[in-house]
Amino acid sequence: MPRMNMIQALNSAMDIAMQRDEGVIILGQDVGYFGGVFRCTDGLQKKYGEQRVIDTPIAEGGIIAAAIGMSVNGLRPVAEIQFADYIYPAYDQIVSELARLRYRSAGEFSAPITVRVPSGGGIRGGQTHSQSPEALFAHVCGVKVVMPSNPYDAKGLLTAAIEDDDPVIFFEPKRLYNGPFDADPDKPAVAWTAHSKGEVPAGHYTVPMGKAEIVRAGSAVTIITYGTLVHVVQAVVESTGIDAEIIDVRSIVPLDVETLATSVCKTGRCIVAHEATEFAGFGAELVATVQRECFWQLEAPIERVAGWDTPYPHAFEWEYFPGRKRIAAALEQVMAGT
Amino acid sequence: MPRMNMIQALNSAMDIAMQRDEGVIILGQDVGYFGGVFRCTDGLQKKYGEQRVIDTPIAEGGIIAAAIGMSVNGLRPVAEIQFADYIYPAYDQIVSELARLRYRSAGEFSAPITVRVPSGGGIRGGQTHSQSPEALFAHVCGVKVVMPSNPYDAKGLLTAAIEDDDPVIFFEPKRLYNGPFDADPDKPAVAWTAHSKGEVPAGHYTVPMGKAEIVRAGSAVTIITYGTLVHVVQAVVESTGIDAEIIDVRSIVPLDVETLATSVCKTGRCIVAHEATEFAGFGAELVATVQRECFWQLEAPIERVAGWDTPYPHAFEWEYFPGRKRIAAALEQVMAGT
Amino acid sequence: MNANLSLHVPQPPARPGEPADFSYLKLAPAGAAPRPLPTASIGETIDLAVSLIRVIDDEGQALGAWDPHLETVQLHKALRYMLVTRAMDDRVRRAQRGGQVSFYMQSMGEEAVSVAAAMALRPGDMLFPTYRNQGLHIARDRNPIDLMCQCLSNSHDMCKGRQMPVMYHWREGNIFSISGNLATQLPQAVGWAMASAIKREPHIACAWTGEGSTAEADFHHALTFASVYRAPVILNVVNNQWAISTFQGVAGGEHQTFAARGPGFGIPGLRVDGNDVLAVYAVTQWAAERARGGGGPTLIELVTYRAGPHSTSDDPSRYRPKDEWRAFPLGDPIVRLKNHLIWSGAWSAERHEALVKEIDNQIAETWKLAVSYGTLPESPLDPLTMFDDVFKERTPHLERQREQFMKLKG
Amino acid sequence: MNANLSLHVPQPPARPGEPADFSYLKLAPAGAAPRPLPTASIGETIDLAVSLIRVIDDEGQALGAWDPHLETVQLHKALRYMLVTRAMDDRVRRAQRGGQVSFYMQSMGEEAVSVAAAMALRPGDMLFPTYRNQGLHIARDRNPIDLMCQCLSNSHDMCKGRQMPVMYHWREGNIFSISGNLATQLPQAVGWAMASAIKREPHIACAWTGEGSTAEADFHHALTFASVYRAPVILNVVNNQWAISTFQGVAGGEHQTFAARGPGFGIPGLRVDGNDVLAVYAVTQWAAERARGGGGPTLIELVTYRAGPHSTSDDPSRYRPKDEWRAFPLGDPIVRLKNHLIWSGAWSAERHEALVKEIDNQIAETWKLAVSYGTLPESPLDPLTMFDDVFKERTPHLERQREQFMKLKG
Ligand SMILES: Cc1ncc(C[n+]2csc(CCOP(=O)(O)OP(=O)(O)O)c2C)c(N)n1
Ligand SMILES: Cc1ncc(C[n+]2csc(CCOP(=O)(O)OP(=O)(O)O)c2C)c(N)n1
Ligand SMILES: [Mg+2]
Ligand SMILES: [Mg+2]
Repeated sequence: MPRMNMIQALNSAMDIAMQRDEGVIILGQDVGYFGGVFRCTDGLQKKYGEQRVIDTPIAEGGIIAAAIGMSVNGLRPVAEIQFADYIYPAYDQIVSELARLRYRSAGEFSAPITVRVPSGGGIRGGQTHSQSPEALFAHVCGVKVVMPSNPYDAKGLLTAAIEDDDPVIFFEPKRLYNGPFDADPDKPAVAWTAHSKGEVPAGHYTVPMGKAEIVRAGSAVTIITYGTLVHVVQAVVESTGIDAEIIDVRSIVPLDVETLATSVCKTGRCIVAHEATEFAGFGAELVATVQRECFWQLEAPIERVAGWDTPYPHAFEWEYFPGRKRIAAALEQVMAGT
Repeated sequence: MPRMNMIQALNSAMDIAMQRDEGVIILGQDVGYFGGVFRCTDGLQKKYGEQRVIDTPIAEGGIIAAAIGMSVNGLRPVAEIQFADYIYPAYDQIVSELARLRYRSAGEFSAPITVRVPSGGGIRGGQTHSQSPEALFAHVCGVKVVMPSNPYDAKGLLTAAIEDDDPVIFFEPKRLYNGPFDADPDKPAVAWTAHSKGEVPAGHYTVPMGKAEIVRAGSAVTIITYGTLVHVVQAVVESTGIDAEIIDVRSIVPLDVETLATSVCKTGRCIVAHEATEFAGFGAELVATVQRECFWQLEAPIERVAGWDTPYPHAFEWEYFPGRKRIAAALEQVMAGT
Repeated sequence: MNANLSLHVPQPPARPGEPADFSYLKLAPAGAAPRPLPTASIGETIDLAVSLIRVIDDEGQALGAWDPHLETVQLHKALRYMLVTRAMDDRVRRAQRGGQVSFYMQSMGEEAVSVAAAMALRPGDMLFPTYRNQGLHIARDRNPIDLMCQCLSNSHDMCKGRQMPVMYHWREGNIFSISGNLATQLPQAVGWAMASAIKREPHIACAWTGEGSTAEADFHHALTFASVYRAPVILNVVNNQWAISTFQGVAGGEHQTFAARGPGFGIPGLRVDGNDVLAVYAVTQWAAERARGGGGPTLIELVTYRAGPHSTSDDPSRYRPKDEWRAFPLGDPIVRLKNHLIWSGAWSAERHEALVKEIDNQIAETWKLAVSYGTLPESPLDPLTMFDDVFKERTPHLERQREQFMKLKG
Repeated sequence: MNANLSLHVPQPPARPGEPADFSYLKLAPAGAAPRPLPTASIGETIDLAVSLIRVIDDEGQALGAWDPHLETVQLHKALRYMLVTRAMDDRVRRAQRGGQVSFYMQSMGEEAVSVAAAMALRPGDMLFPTYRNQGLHIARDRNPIDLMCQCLSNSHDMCKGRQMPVMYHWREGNIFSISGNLATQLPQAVGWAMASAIKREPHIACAWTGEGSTAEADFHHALTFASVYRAPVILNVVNNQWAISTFQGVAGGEHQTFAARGPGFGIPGLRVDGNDVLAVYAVTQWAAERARGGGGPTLIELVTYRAGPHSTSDDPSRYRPKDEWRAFPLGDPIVRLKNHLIWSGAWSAERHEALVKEIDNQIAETWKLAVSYGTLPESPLDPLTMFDDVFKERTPHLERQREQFMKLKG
């Protein structure tokens, strides 16, 4: 099976989608001739032409609005927002239009758009190139929200998202583009070629939205996480030797409550970890749901590990990042049941 | 003491603020000559002139941006967004600018703005005149977020917000403008004159942000709520006779964790209720925090009662609204401990 | 202190109690504006952004190069559409007082804007209306009962009770869903038109917004994208002089026309008498021909007047003279067309009266039937449907909430 | 199928491997543009939005009505400021390769845009820069070490390590904090200017944006609010032909100039040679005089060229000809001013060389000192400060997180 990094996997998903469906088009800033600032759309304009891979003006709101109009006219646009931190100018078009069109027209109109959004920190991007705003979309009824943590899921979920008849906000943890990341920035970079999830089928396949994945089975505690932290959590679990069950949420909306609840009800302990800021973050929803579903089985309070509730500071990136130390400390606390 | 409805109380707060500080100015759609579509700024332009009470173009993003610039130039703007549902075009200026200016400039610049936002449903406004998007701001570090539930708090909190050196998003549950509301739309309307919180000092006072209020002391269960639901919850508690402690959060950011935790640790049971949609709503943060603080005291899972995760449907307003039936059912469940 | 500086605040010409004054409104005589070819360069159109394209003069004569020379049967149709629109508006507006509907927004005084444009376009062209364009539906021969039932949230409501009144849509008739959020439809229309070009289809898009709403970001995005990709789209700014309580000067109309925003983007801007059916038809036809020929977008400013309150929640007597409409120099679009038809010998006061009566009766009958399907206070709709169409399929989460709802309802 | 239609996609004149081609760029000879009074009506300025205001010709002569007749000492200053800016850019850019800073954005080729404007304004005027305006700080006599230390996130970093390089601010010098989010500063500048007018103060605001960023909503809001309230503000569009990989046509520059957006709002638009210190100075002075006199806003388009990569993360050889800058008909702003000074007899090649050397040494020294305060990889800053300035006072919640952090650090 071919080996791909996440950029190649995303590129392959779009390539195949465009091949299979003439209606699939790509638009965004620098996505065309240049192939995207992260090179995710590299080569696609050359292959599919300027009518289908479109460089846009720098206007996130305009990009989403145009994509909505295009989708109403039968196309299936994949829009790229250059950085998650720059999605806010499009927020009204996403919240008031994209998410609501089907409902308000009682199903007569809909906008099957995929919005690709490179997100997350760890790349020295400072406060405007590091954000993880998934909670701000999870709360908006009418859009699906996913975040893969590896090339295999990235391709499968992106394919599913493009083929889905509902709008999908597709977060790409950019720290994982080139390799898994265990939160040690000083270690030599690891490549996806050395990781089993770097094996990516060349052809078409989907990873269904709405399904979490148990990344590691265990019985002592459940760690619910997604995105970059999946790998950090794995590293912590390996190093501590605690028999944790690790769940990669993958799909934030719809949420796979069953998998989460089954696991926590089994282990009786739970940690929720994400890179986004903590307060009113998506972790709060995970905690609220899990405590409801597994209250009688819980043997310790559920702990959250998340970004501090400050902007992402440039020089203190690694003090900010919810890294191994903080996850290990939470693990210790939850295991101690205090 | 004078009696005021919430509109008059807000008007009085702005009036006094403008009198005391020449730098306080008001801007927004229809706020000037007309006095606002809800009449909250009635008479202020006449009193303080067109240079201080400014009708603006219909551009929420422009309003907040202009207010930021004004505040950097020493003014203290109070901006009105006509409906919470229309705040999204200003989302980028709020999230990326208003909330971040102090941090990114290491305290050299700041934007002490108050953004007044009529919110919530129950006025037959349908999906674009009924939203309660407080969670979308609670997750944004750098802005304070408050929501009063009565005229006394409205005036005191608005005064505190205007005088505060940080930006404040000030949600006004518009269903409460003219009177408290117990979720029975068919009953004759009640006026604030018949309510103790309709007694509002004519002069200057503040209600500090960051403090929740125990609206009713009780020992059997804690109901944490805010906005319109404060009154609905009170009605339910009265009718069921359960000795519930009711807490009006009032200040979403900063959050008064101490008051919440003290209460729940005492009662051992908790319901969180708000009008906003449930999934990843602010209720999730309340649940997550309370379960952490009071885990060992909790005798039943914390229940959430919130808006369904759909847009606010026009014709089914009362089926949508998290009303007395739903709160009573949650109460029953939490008391039964199942 | 600098005495030269103080914040400039645009002023309306008159406030309640003062005499109406339209001297600020730059007019032009009917027939005066030249008509360049639809393939004209931007330079050849530049004057049209600040002048006023008019065809029907005060006597009802049709004059000049912009006269579209419509057949009488077309004119009769336009008159009927406008009358139906007005009668329907009046009927539903009154029903709001009675509580049968929660809210209404009429288009009185602006009927030509929608009716003439719809008639100048083809059925395959996609329309992106704002909330004051009910005439588009009427002029595409939609039965008014569909619109009434939406306002009533009854069993025939196309929105299944989910939307406030007037938020119509019509997939089959190629009319897009109206948003409560102002101006969002403009860049969407541009996107639709871009897709049409990508697919090499002959259909164009046509969108409307109020002049007040041009201040929103979406107007800018629409102009930018339309300009960059030369999208086959018509963007209409309905300048009815008011946006709720604020005068068009507060929207940026004091120092420059709204049509003039176009040339700044390399887009022709046409300022037209919005109460002149022939002129509106002609400019729409011109812009459609230009777009279909690959010439790209056109921005049209339609000068008209919002004769009624902003909505049933509004009371305009608080902010403008009561009789302003009567003083409006471009008159009433229905009267204007009626006069033109009479002038041309194809109409009479008597036939007009009869037609008005016929339509009134018809609307009254239609309303009766509509109400028989239910009204908002007694909506026959099933609230369970409220959980549908959030997504194409209900998610497990919505399924759970739906069950909870059913259990509670008992 | 319609053969006329297909999506129009703007094309740059040349791609890698092709010869540079600036034939699309509408030029005008130096001295040709008329200079209306700063109190001129919009109509009198209309041609200036599509022509090109130039003063220094190819021989270094200063020509025409826009010549600001600056004193030699001023010109020497401008030259020094530009050279300091370029030298600093070069120094920090190189440091990025060595890992001492994480990122950098140089302004090479665009120095006149910032330097001449800053010199034409008064110290009390508030500047709202974008990330390529470091020349503003330099021209307000800020010690380059302040900027260097920000890039280094060291103990002298004005941003306390919180911001990526180049996101400067300077309260004392009346220069606003730079945002990573494009164009947001434009309507903020308008608001600042509105406040100035409300307070009747003589200070004006001046903002900059790249041409690519004009597509953002904020540009529209800035124009609208500036127009409605006639705010004393200057809005500058730096058209350096590129926005990362996309050509200015993708931003809307194909069919119309960016200056032409102004007249559409009743705002004068001036298109100026952005590499001509005298021309930039002159138009800024004109606009400032207009604003201070109560005449309201001006939109200025500065035609220049981004000589370097977009940032240290960019590789322009992937999307444009390598030698494009050398073919740029408006040249290098430093060379242009140097030639003008030599032409006027106030400069020589030798003095120039000496000055360059002096500045290079000075920047090298300054850099040494800056680095002695720490570099990003060895930042001496205390991470505990990361919890400050989210709010004026730390909230209890942030206090808790800070304690958690301290405990963990041990
Ligand atoms: C984004 C947004 N902001 C504010 C409103 C509230 N609002 C509804 S209509 C209106 C006035 C619109 O005026 P105009 O565009 O001139 O249209 P008209 O009503 O005159 O047809 C306002 C402010 C809204 N619906 N959406
Ligand atoms: C809102 C937003 N969208 C996208 C970006 C990413 N981005 C940074 S600079 C840039 C190009 C800007 O081009 P232009 O405005 O022409 O300025 P220049 O770099 O040429 O000076 C882009 C797309 C951003 N910083 N902010
Ligand atoms: Mg209007
Ligand atoms: Mg540029």
